[in-house]
Amino acid sequence: MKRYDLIIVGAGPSGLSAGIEAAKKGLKVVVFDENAKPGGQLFKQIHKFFGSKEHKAKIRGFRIGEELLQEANDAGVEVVLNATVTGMYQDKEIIVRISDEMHHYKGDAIIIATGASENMVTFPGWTLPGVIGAGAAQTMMNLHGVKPGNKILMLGSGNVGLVVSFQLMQCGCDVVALVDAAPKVGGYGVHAAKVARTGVPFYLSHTIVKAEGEDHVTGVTIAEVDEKFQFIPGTEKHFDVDTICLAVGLSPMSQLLKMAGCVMEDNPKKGGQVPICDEYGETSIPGVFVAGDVSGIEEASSAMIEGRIAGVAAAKYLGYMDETELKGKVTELEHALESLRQGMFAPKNRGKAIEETEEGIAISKNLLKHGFVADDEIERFPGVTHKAGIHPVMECTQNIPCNPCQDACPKHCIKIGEKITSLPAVDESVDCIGCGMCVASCSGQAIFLVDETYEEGYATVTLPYEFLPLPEKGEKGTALDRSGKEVCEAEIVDIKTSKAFDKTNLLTMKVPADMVMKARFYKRA
Amino acid sequence: MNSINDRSRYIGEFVPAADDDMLICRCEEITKGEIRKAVHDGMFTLTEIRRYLRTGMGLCQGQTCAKLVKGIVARELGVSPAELEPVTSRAPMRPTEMKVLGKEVKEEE
Amino acid sequence: MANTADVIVIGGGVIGCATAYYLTKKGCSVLVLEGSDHIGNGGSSRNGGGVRQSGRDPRELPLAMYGIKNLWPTLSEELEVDCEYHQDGNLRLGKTPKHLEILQGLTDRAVACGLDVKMIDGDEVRRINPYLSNEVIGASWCPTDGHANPLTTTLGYYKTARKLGAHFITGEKVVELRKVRGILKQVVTANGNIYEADTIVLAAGLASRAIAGTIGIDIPMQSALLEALVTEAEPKMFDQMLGTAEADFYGHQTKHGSFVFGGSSGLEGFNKDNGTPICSSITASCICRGIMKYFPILEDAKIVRTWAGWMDLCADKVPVISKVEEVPGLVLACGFSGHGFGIAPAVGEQLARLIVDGTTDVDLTPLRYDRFKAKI
Amino acid sequence: METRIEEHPILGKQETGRLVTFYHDGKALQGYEGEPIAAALKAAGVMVHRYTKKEHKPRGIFCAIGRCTDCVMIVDGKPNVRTCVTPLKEGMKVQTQYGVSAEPEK
Repeated sequence: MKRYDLIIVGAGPSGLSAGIEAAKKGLKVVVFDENAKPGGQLFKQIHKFFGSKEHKAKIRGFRIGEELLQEANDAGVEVVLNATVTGMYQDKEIIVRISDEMHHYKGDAIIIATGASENMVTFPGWTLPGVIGAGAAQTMMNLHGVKPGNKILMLGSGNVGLVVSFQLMQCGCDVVALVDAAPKVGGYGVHAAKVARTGVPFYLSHTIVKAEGEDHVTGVTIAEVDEKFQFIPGTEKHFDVDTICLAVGLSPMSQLLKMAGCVMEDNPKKGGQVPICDEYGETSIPGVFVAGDVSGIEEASSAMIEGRIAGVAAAKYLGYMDETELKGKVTELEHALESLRQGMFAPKNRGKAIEETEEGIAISKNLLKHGFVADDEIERFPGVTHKAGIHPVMECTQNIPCNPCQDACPKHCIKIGEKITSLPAVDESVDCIGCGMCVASCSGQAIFLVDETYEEGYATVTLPYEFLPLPEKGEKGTALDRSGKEVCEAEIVDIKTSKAFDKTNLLTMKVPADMVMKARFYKRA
Repeated sequence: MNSINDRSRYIGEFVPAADDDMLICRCEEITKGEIRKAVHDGMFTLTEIRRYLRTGMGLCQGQTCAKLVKGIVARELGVSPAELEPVTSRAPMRPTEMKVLGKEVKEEE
Repeated sequence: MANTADVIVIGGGVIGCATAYYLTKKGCSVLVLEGSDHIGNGGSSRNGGGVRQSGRDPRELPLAMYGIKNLWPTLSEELEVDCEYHQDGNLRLGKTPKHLEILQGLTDRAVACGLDVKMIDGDEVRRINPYLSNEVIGASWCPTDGHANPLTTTLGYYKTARKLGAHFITGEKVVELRKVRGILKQVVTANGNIYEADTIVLAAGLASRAIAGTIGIDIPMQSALLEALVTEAEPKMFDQMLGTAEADFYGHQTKHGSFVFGGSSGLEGFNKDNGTPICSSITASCICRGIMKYFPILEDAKIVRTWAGWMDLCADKVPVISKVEEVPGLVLACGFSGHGFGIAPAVGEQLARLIVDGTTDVDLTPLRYDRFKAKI
Repeated sequence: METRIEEHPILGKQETGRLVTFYHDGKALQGYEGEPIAAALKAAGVMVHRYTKKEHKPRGIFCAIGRCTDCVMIVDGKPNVRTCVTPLKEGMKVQTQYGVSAEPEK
């Protein structure tokens, strides 16, 4: 039987990363993936990632996928696609379906990096065509170029629900509401804010009463729920929609590990059933490792680092490096992983009610309840300052592990500091040149350039814009505030596109001076 | 896991609920009410529920409903879902035609 | 929780559950101790569902005939679950003259016991089941055989026995039988609990050997890992139970539409495991190849699940169903050797008769525990 | 309304295969060769892939990645084909699945 040093199941961010590290140390590595394209979910992620520069921040997910794949090819990792691992047996043997044959392979080490599957919720009508998973929506629109629907209701305000809502709008769908049974937005505030400002209403403490339709979805009714998640009579709201999108969390896809006999645990903090493993990802079966979501639900950025750790650990297991080298490599990676696991959304903080930022500033209640920071809350954050002339306004209000803006400014007027989760602050002693690099670098689309003294009675707001068609210079439309409410007329005075902005266009709109701290989005007439 | 489970312990009476006709297992079309009733018939483990009702035994092998079933059974038994051992995973991970499964290849080095 | 009962049944498989049910119906208080976490976790939930008489050893054939005549037809109603019992015959298929010879031998012995079974040729086989390939040249045909759903049957016995008051405890692994004042009385579990009864039924499959050993009784049996698989639901094709002379596969189409097939790779008894009945990497493929020779039409049917189970293979391939005179109070029901499901209702009912009434309707003497003798 | 995304603000113009004809319940439709059958059906406005066995309820795309098996149809005579992961080919015959067969149950 054909034997590899290392077999990796899953060519997503963690699997590819593991393969790269192991192959660099000289292991003969193969990666199997059931999909036609590698990259796991990365190729469906068209937004810019968070994190630090060293770990692919501000790069769009699918580009990270391309980079990883290139790196894997360069390292000599064999990636086999359309290859479904159907079973894992004793002696680290796997069976892989490749076209119409079952191939048996053994690995001296195996890394399982199968990722996650979507959770679902039930409501009357949840089986109707038109009720789909958020992952299905991403697959349809970002891989296959087909709109998942025209009028869509999103259930779930975690990062997936927020990001997919935005993506749906980017491909031309109308998102009529974003609904979550929880009393507050689950995902990053900045993801919520960029959805809210386009006019999508957020219904927290609401959930779906029923999906309507005979042969497919034609409408949906939602209602408010009390603390015990029971419907409050009389609060029903109806929407005409053709699609309901469910984004209610992920569970580790750990079936292969269970099948192989790894000792498992049910760990709600990790999203479900995961193998018990050590700090290197090694399971109860020596030589079988895990990395990425299959070992606990996190972000793709963490998955890539976990993959690298498992990759070097497999190399050590097979004698390709010694304990000292392993320790050295892993310490560095763990440091990076640790930095990603900081902040308000860290795994350790799941379920905790956080009232203040690390800086001691009260969290925006409105952001949690409605998806946007209220006018009377925004001024208290360090990224929001005022001065004559053009300058950045950074509406970054939660501690998340992300710092590309700091490096983006050629004048170094943005400071985050050593701690990657700190809120960005403006160094007011440095003059902004209005280049817009910070606006385009912000994965959360939370940075604006404002010029409060643009001309008599008027100010300009420069905002990130990732929709088609692009407005034209001189065109007049409407400015929307953070809540998506129309607040004033706006005229486009400048549009910047640049390779360096990576598809994020910078629109500069002229608005009445008193609207400069309100107007945050542009709607074409 | 092998923890003592007294099957005669009192878990309350089966009380019909408004959403008992909610479909839970999409493949085998098993409802919430059927699952709740099965718990009261003595099916205290997810494995027994699966064998008794066929939840998770359809084409998708429980990839969609496993967590939902777990929640329902846990609530009915008055335990936390994490206390319930998930059902065993079985090969093949995806439905595989007999002619394909029967065609094995063992490449040489 | 009461730790005494009239009868303690060790093993919550189909034999234990059926025995508990019939005992409870007769007014006994019954305590069932199951070592694993689940009722029916051994062969009871892993077998092919055959309810056959044909192909059986004459020593256990009367039990099979008794059950099919008296118990199976009304079992679903009695247990208030759908046991999916079908009595549409059993075809034991042959592809070579050698196979036909084996089948003829089995048939002759069964006929001698009064069973309605006969040899038929290939064309007649295909009249009964038109999907079979021309490779099939003959079969034994027993029209009163059939199949049922082992999962719902086992759990149905459990459910109904429990409802009637039988006390079941799972996760309570028995490690020792103990005498009190010279008389078998106590059952000790790995958790350190002690239960007491005057009658103890040992129906723990393979585990029975070690448990019986603690009271100085040995039943010669060993484990063999068998595997089975199930397809997606298919349109209704046939109702018969199938087996082969070569024993390369057996099974049926279920009410659900899926095909449940068991089979072997030829390495059973030598396969290693990891302490759980884990499938080997080669068996399912082998079973598929075996099936396709008989049913080429099923080549596109998709396998959705495969599983394995240990059988408690007795030295002479028939079970021990017996009181133990030298240890009064001990009743054995184990060593079913991979074909216990079909006779489970009869075994349970007859054991209840034996325990409560001291007599049985079917002669169980050939299945005594002390039948094992050296060959010369 | 157009369901194909002609130009995407981030992904640009979609790469597509050759436009081919396939048949849905006998009706000729067009789709791109190699895209999942489900994508071609969705673009053509087909929502219902099958009706279930017990309750005869409609089902369509749900997970779109081959796991949930809700989108199965009869493809070239074979039932239970996961249309979301099966590439479209020219001339394919795709049929609504009723239970496990191509005919509604009486």
